[in-house]
Amino acid sequence: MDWLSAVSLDGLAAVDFRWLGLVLELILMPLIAFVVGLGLVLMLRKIAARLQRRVGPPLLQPLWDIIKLHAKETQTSHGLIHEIGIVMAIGGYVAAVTLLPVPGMNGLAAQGGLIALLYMTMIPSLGLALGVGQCANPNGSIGISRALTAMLAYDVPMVIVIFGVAFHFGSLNLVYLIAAQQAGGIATWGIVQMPLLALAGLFALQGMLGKQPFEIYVAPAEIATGPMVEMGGKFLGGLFVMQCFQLYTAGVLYVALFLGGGENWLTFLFKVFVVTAIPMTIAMVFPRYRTEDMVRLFWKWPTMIGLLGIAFVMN
Amino acid sequence: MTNELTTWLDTLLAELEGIRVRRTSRRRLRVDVASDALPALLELLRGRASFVHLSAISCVDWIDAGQFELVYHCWSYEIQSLVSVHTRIPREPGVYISVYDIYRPAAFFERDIHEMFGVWFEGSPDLSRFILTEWDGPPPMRKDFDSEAWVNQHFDWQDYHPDWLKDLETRGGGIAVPPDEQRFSRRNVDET
Amino acid sequence: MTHIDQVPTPGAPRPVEIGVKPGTKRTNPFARVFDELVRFAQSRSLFMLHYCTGCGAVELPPAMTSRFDMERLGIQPMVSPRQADILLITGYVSVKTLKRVILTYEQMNSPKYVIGICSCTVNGGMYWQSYATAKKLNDYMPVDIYIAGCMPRPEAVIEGLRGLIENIRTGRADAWKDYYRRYDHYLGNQQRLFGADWQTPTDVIAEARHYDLFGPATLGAHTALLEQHQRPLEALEMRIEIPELMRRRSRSDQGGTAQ
Amino acid sequence: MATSPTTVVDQLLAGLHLPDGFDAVAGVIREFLDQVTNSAIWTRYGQQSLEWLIGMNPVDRLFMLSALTLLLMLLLGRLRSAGVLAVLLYGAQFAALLSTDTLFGAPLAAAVRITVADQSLHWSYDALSWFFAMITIGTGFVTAWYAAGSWMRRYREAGRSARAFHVALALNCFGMLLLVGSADLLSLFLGWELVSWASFLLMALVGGPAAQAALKYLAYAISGAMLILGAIALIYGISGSFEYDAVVAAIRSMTDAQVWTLLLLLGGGFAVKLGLLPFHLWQAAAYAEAPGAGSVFLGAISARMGLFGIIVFIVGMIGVSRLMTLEIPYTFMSSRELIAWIAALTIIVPTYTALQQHDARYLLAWHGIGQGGYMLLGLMVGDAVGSAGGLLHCFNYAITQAALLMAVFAVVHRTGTADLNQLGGLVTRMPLTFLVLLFGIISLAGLPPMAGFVSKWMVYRSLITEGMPLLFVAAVVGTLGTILSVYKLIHNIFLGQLRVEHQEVAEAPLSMLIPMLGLSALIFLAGFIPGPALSWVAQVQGQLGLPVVPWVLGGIVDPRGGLDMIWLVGILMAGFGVGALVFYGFGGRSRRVHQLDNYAGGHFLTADVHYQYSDNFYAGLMHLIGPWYRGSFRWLERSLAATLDLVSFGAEGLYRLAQPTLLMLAAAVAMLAWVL
Amino acid sequence: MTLELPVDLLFGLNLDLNLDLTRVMTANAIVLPVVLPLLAAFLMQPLAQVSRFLARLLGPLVLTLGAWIILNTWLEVGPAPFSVAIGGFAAPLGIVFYADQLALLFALAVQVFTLLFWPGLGAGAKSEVAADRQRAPRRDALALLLASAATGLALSGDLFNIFVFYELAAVASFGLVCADGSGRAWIATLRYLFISAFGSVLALVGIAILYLQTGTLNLAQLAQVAPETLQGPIGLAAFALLLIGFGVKAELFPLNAWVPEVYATAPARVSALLAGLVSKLAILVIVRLLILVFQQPEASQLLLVLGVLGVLTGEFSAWRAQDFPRLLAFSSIGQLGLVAIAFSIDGTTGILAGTAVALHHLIVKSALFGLANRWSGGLDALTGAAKGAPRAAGLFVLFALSLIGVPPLWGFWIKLLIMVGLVQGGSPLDLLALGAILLATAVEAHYLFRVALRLYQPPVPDRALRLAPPARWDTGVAYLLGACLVVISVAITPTTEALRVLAQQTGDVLLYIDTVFPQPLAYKE
Repeated sequence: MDWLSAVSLDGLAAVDFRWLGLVLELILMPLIAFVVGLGLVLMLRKIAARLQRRVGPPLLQPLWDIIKLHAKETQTSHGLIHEIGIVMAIGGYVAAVTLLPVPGMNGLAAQGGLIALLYMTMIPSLGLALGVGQCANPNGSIGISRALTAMLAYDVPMVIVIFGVAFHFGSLNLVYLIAAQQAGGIATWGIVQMPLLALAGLFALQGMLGKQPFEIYVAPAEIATGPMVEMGGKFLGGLFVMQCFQLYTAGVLYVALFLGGGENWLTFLFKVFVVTAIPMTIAMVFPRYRTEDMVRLFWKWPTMIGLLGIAFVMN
Repeated sequence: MTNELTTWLDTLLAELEGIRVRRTSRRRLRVDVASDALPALLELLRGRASFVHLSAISCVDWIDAGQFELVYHCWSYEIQSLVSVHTRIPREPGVYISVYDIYRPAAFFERDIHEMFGVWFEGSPDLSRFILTEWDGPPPMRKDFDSEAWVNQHFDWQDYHPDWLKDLETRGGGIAVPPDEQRFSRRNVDET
Repeated sequence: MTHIDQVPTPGAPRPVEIGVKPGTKRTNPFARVFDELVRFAQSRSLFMLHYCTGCGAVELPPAMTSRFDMERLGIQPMVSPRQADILLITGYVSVKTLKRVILTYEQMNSPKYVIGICSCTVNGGMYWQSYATAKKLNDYMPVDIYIAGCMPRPEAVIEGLRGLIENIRTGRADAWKDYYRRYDHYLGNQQRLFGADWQTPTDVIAEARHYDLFGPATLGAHTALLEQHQRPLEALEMRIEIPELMRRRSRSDQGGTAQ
Repeated sequence: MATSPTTVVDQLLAGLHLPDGFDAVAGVIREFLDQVTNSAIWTRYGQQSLEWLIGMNPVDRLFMLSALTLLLMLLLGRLRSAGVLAVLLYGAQFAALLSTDTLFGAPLAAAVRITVADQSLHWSYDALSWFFAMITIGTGFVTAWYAAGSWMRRYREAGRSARAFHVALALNCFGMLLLVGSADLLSLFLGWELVSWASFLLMALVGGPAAQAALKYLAYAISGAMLILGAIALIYGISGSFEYDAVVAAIRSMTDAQVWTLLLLLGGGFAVKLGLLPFHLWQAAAYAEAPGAGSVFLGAISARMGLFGIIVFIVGMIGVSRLMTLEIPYTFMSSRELIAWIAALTIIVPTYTALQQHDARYLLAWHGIGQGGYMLLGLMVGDAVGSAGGLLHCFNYAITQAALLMAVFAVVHRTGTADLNQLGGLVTRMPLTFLVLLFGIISLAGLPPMAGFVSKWMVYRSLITEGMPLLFVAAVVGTLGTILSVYKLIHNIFLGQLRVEHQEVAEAPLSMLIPMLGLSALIFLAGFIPGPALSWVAQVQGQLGLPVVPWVLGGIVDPRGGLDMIWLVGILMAGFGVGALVFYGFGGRSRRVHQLDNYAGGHFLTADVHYQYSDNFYAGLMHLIGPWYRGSFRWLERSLAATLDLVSFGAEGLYRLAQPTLLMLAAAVAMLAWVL
Repeated sequence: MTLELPVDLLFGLNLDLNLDLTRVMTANAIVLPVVLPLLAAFLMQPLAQVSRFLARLLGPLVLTLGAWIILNTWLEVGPAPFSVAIGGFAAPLGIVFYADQLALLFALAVQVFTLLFWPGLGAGAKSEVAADRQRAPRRDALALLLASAATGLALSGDLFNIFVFYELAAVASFGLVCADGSGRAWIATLRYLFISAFGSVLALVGIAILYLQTGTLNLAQLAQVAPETLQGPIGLAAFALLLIGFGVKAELFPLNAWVPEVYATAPARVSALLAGLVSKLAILVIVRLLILVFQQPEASQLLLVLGVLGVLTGEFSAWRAQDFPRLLAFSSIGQLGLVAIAFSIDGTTGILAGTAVALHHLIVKSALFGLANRWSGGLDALTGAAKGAPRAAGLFVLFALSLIGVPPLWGFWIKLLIMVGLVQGGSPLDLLALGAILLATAVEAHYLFRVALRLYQPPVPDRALRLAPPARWDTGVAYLLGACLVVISVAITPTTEALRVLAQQTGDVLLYIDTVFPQPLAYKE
């Protein structure tokens, strides 16, 4: 990938090449995100299997699932908004991913900072919510109301973390953040300078992944997988694609904020996989929280830790 | 159950004539009574003898005697003992009085017996179709109902002729009793 | 007396028709490669909805968990019929449950496969005499794999699933089309049990017409009987209908005609 | 023929600073006007009146037109076509406002001047007043259009007088134009009273619950006005004159204690109208119960007059820097933090009350209060981006609230109810209204493609860069509450199962649809290209003396984190394109199914059981925060009313005294004692 | 400009009514509006025996005559004040009438308003019940008596003379209040009698102290002597007693216990007269004393305190009032409290504000009482009254808006003047008064518009409960006064200017003294 960064950024000074580079980046970033996302989903299911002393799915299982779902012959849709909902879910993340800088490619990080990224990740959940709404199934509606409550819960620590990091590095622009962290090697990493915020960030990451302890909105037995109750074929396929993007975004965001982003691809991917592995293992050993307990947990401990972290950052 | 209580129950029942009391165990009592005296006995048991819980009504189809036997199992929490009151009603009209006014749960038991045996309980609140929502055949638990015939008439069977059986037969083997003879009941299907 | 008809000969891969309009020949060379890939993906990834109607369901947890681990084969348990490919009927199917099983089957997206576990689904099992249970499952819906045994052990279940995967890979597991092609036969059997006014919310005939799965035997006497009772359930299509506009246009029309 | 309609049109188009793409449209208008000028009537007296109209001072022309609208509505209100006339008149007012050109040009004083007992009232328009006047007349125009067609026919059939409605609307507009253009304390108070009485009239039109809500509003509004009058009197005491420049000089020379009293009085008075926390209880019922189009107008702009007052006095004259120096004893909070915290709490409490409402109108009205908090919070942060965010949010939120309320009242117009538990599944029957509500809720929640995102982003960014963590978290919690309640709004009305009785519901009538669609287009445009709106805000900041925001066509350029909406919305649309490609391209053919063909655990769904989840929508969340709703403000209000009753009981007791002469004797003795 | 008036002219008035007015010296004619109604009142009873029609006509005729005379003198004499020594006796001994702009204005107001709210006219006249026919002449006589006493109060320059007219007015109002003879009216009048009598006693003691201190009762002389003698506590005590004496009629705080009962039970027209006219004149007297005799600041502070208490108790008890007249009664107590506060502001702004509030209250409150003529009774009976009488309801809203002080109307400018005056005063008491006024206005706005909204609600279903719309005459009068209010609001600048001139003139003590005692006793052109 290094040839790409050479070509696009500093190699050829001509203005149109920079545009061409940017367009190239905007195409490549979602693809990379999808591939890395598949890897993360595979890792999630492998970790789950290993913890249950099972063999676990074969290597390309997530890809097969997606292809099989898209290749379904009869598929039921509940209306135009149901379809647009899935399109918004996938499209929203495709757009959000371009705001996340990866080694060699900065994408649109300069045009929209951290807050824009936070809001761009909310668009898919709103799109999904609209799609599920038109499925006209109360299980779906209950699932969505819990999913939005979960978002309300984990967004408070997430926002505190964003505030802390932005205030510490003095800018909302992710490219600037990463550059600042890479300047002094390990010592200037976010996690080293703001340990408490990193811890709160981990809680928020757990919430963002929407996995076990905070997965009340996909409770299979109680509300028949909540939002996914009426999703079949390409609809469910779209949601699997969204899940890949979701894992990728969460992982890369945490890495960008606290682990200094990727100097080169190898360390970057290693960091992303390690960072997402932690919440996945926690997820597989925890039962599911009720909605109000989840909100109470998120608004008590991670928020306290986050605010304490900010107190240290501020003075 | 303390001894003086059992004796007290026995003396109480002894006063009634026309009933036969047989103590099957320390906490089990069987009473046979005429069909018309049964509600009075139940009233007595429930009111005076603390048998407040009617746990079940079961029905036995004595087809040869042309009778249904209804058994009312009453349980008492105080003296921790069960009294099962047996009575016989003629099979033909198959009609009997409901005890719904004495024991509320009787409604469901009677509705079940009506569906399964076809016994009509006079005064029972609701005797409509109960568990077998699709069933429109005769009451299935009666002995004169040939379940197998009905099954053969309404269902088909897998035609067991797997290919490993075919090549066995080509080699002169095969099974002793061919499948269609195994079902003794298929015979009358082919005849009708 | 029906037979498990035309037992498909193993090993002969048959092209998968991907909802292609009849008459359009698949010319581009990648078609075969694409079909191969799709069939491989379909065989490697199966979502299983096990409808535990009877006692056979107790065998499935061990098949899913650590000892036999179904996920090796790419099979995941799913909750709602929309998401599932395989419908596992485990145990005796009483007449009342059969109604719900048929509803669930029709709600599944095809290609869908039915696996009847336990001998009760094969030929009535130990309840063969009972007036209340359905004897032969494939009278009411096309069944791909039967796994006999009065509760087959997990190895047998896994073996059955492997058989299904093999069938899918070679393209022989298209029994689901049979439901559309011979819908009248299945509907007849269902009406025989549930009476003439039996209907499910899914409009199978319209679905067959939509996906060009119309066979010769789809319509018949029983579907005619269904037409009398069926209140058609077309989707609520989005419509922009402004009465004020309509009235004015109709008034302008009348105006036009009046001159 | 120096001045002819065509020259007027050219002047207007120039005034609009429209990109050159609009020449074709201008050409069409020009030849239409040429035909008019050579017609017979025009030559006789059309020409002189035109010259007189052109020659007038632009601000006078604006007032004259607004008064003319009021007069015409008073006279012709009952006519069938009064609605259309109103729309044209508001359009004319908008044109007159554009011709004043005080946004980019210098402030312009109106010629009309009233002097009473050597106190004089005069008006002048500058960038700030132009900004608020533009929103007011815009909302008036849109509301008049919305109320012109079949909504008014339904309103008349319900036996209510259309004339009263039009008069109330025109009076509101006229009052706001006066208030916004005031140049001294007296004209400010004149405008303020006129606005609060006009909105009382608009609220009390429909009688019944609306009248009770209006009466409650009146109690709040009058006490607010009295606070302002007291403040004006105090200022006059110190400055000796009502003119603004004298007032500014006086404020500068005031001691801290005097500034505190001034802050409390003026802040309290304006906070009542804006609906800040302790005085917010009247706004929800008053704005929700007003007649449909009236509620649209009130919700969009009426509460912002309070904000205008706060901007003029607290931000303009006293200045945020002076606020920082005013310390609250025994706490390390300055008055600026106090106001910021009131704004933050005003964001959270009403938003989470809106979450519990089961009437769509009340839900939106409660949001009206919440969003007011954002504007004040942005202004209180005081840096370039923050104050720009606050001001821009005033514009963004006006168009969003108008679109949302119009959509909700379109649903009420068709289904007859706004109760969220009686609706559902209307997307298939009213898709355009759904689209409008969708654009509105995305903007209200502040999600990217729409206008609301830009201004909320600016407020957040300034909170971060100025280092106010707790306020930032409070604002975000408010936004999340908004997202939850807006989803409940759109889900309960448009998604889910369609009820049997709503099968034949039709789309909203055309006269209501056009303004709704126009507004949603404006919402998207203001989100996609925030440049023009930011330029207006920059002008206002310049005139107020605040640091000016570095705006660019797409958003804001700033090393510490800029925003370029054109790129963001572009990539979002590209993303949707990719999503559609993946979804429709790779996925197979799907078939639409009926809503009863749904998974219900094997149960056969029938139409008589309404298979929908809308009541107690966030049950999980409510288990936790349910007990936190203790209604403490309602208790405060009730206790205030009780003390008033007690005092009046005591006072009346004096008059029922048996021995009045005894009281007189006591009074005489007291006076004599005091005197000797 | 005094002139020796032949004594016989005063007492030997020849009965031929076709008196050629141009012959009578204009200045002396000012006495006629006081004397003529007095005379007509006594003639009323015998004339009633002769012909009832003439008797009913006599009252209005005399009043129009009086009004015309005052107007004529005002135009003839012009702005300068003049004094008339009755019967030729020179100032310190004889009775002196002092007529400056303020006095003439109020005298004219008395004539006009008594004419407008003549008990006999309009609704009253139609009900030709026998008992009523028999009582009408007595009622008309009392009304005339009240008119003459009120005019006398406005004009007289002698303290004792003021006290006499004050008692005359009190007696007349007792008679008028219990005119319709209902039981509750009797009790109210009795209560009013006790308070008024006690007040008069205190006033007499006050006058006695004054007389002992200064030896004279003529206001001008008192004004000359006051700075030396009445500065100490004794002077203040006298003022306090006088304040209580005249405060009864002026509805000041501790003394107005009679107001709600009387206005609720008396016929609405009578209460209009009492609330509108007589209370203003009583205040006028107190203000004259305040300006001329008691210049100490403590005096005006005393008035201010009473005013503040009056405003607060009036408005707050109006909040709970259950029926319309009682509500208006409490509201007028509040307004008069406001007048007292206004007059307590020193300097011409005080007088300007005071007169403006007094005039405004006169116009608005009497019109409202006019409406209350038919709309009396419980507030809930008023529901939906607007349906029956849309014009009356519209006028009510107009008057309510002006009372509250909504900008374009006259009420706002007055309140502004008071605000400005109080703030210039600057003492903590003034700021307290400012706060009280603001609070009271808020409460007043609420209860007035609670009634307004009740008017516009859908009417009570059964017709029996509904109130008859106000009589055409009352609505006509209300229209007139409403138009007058609107005219003043529109032409606010000239009105305020005129009132300012009037206030300067009243405030000028020296001008008062040298008008009453012209240096050379010659006729001054």
